[in-house]
Amino acid sequence: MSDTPDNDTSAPGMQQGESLFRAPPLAEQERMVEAMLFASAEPLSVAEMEARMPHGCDPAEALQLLRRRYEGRGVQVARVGDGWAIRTAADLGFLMAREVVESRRLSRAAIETLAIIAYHQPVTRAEIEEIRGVSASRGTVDQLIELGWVRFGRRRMTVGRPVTFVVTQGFLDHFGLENARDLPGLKELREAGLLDSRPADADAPELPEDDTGQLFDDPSEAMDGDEDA
Amino acid sequence: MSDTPDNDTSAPGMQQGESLFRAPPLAEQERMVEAMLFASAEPLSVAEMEARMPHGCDPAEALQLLRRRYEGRGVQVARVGDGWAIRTAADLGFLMAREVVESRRLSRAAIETLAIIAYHQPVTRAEIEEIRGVSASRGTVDQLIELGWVRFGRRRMTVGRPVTFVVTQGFLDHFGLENARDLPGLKELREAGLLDSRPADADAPELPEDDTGQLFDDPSEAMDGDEDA
Amino acid sequence: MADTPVPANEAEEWDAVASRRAAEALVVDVDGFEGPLDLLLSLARTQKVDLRQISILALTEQYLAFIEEARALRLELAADYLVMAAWLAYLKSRLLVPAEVSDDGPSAEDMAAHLAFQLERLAAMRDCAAKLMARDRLGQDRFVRGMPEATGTARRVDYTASLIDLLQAYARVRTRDDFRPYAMDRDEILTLEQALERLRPLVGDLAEWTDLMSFLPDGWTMDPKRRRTATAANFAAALELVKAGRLSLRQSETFAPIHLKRKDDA
Repeated sequence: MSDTPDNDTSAPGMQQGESLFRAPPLAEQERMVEAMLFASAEPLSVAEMEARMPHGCDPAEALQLLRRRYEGRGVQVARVGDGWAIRTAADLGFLMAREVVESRRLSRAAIETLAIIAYHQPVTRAEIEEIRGVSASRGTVDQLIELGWVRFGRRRMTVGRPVTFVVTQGFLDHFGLENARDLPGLKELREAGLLDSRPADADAPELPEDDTGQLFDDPSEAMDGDEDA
Repeated sequence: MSDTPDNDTSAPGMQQGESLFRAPPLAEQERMVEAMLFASAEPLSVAEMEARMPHGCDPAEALQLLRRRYEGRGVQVARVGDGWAIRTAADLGFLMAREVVESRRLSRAAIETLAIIAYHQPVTRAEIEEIRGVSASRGTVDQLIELGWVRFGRRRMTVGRPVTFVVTQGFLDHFGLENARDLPGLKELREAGLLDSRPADADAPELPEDDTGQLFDDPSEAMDGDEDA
Repeated sequence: MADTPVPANEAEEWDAVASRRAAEALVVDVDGFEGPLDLLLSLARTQKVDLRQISILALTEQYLAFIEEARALRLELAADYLVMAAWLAYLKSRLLVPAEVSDDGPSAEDMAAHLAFQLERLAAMRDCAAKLMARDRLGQDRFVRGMPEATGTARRVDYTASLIDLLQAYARVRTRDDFRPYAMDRDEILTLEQALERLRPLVGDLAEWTDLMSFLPDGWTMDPKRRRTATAANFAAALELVKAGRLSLRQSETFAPIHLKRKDDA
């Protein structure tokens, strides 16, 4: 790559005034091919690469160099149909196993339940239902547990000793939180514009936040403890 | 790390499975790291890589080798906060016209807010507003969170316990920073005192850390204790 | 609000024509300013000096003149511009009048210095923002792998949700009631009879002191209204049971938790 300077002499006009200038050195062309193959979402043909590169480049030759460079490496330059692509070396496929995931969005019921657990943990099923105003289907919490975002907490020491639910480290990791206590309160959500503001909303009494305090035995537990004083 | 083999020679009679085999040679580990980084669009942490590799591997060491190997090439091994990723060299961006992600144009307010969060993190909404001299418009921070550049940090341990904002690994990745300390001009700004809030703020009552512990105690746990006694 | 007319002596000190022209250019733009600090910073730049050497007094004049002009043109100014004008007018008067001895608050010089600091800090953040945006950005100058490898054997479904989804879901749930039309909800009240009926069979095996609050029925502990009525009903029911000689009550001090126990000698 030490020959990049050569290149620079011709650089100012490279993009536009193409044909006036010499083609970049082969090593530089190899870099280009490498970058293109890496970033492209599809295999690239030599013609496609040539069309993108400065005038006078010979991607076919650069490709041969690159191909040789990657011989025996963890990835290979491979022919795919008419084009070329970078692929994992066949013997290292076992490292990729976890890469295969299909993303699906959580249902509304699930995300609401998850939010309630995050904000009110440890929380019992009855409390979740009370807050949501709908009876939670057993499957919803189960799904969250299966996802590794929710786990059982201690049993609540009230009559019937109901199980409680809490969020997991996996939950915190997924949502980029250090601690569930760092989740913003309703007032902060509103200030951040995250609350759907229906007309009545702006003047709605700030009750809900204070009240979260009540949910916990100790008022200082409130997420927005400041208002309790 | 070259002493790992020594280590293993003394281990013929060790536990089971894995440890019977010595870790693959470093060159082989380098291939593995290479393959994993190529395969993933997201940065991978050393721990994630180690978890996928055979027992006894040291991806950190292999990463250093790999990073040197790719110096000056068309793609680079980049450090992104806690993670590592392969990204194309910035000077070859012109080849990738087709890959350009048309990002939503950020408002001036959003860009400024982002800079303030990056340089002052962890920072509260009130502090952002103080610096900009305007109440932050709704949706600004929200937009930055949605872009994956900003997340919630720990609550500030001052009166009111406001939520704070910090920048993410996605932010570092996007702007090509190894970590938040590499922000351009950060040191100069700090020396010029421009990252301080007003001097008076320095004596703002900071609640002792212990205090927070109290707040976060789980009441049901406390109750448990009582009952068990 | 502000002491309005541009005072004679200082105003002479800077070129009236040039400043007027600058002010006009700004007036046209008034919507483009993001608040008074932004406006002040723009005005400060017209002084063509390092922000550290800025004359706050001159800046104050500039700002007040700008506000005057905007008013003359009947431009609508947001309240915070006027608040700033009032504050600057006050600052100006303090800067012009020799310092009074008795004052407890920050001196005029401190206030001016802090304003200068704020301007410098805002300017610095603007520079940083520009530098940040000028970096080689992902998706524009640097690119990620276009074909992340997904050679699939073990296919796994990964449910995703963003933090924003989570926050919005919570806000939705918690504010649902705010929008409900008002109605008298009888089922929001736990009656003494209900509480008594529930409590009576439970106290029989109550050998240990137990917090009254732990007897709130499921579904009556979260919503504060329900919690309140359930607490009251339970307390009243407990008193009834004490009267009937089945229960003892204990409270260590005012507002401390109330504990119940089976009356052993019954």
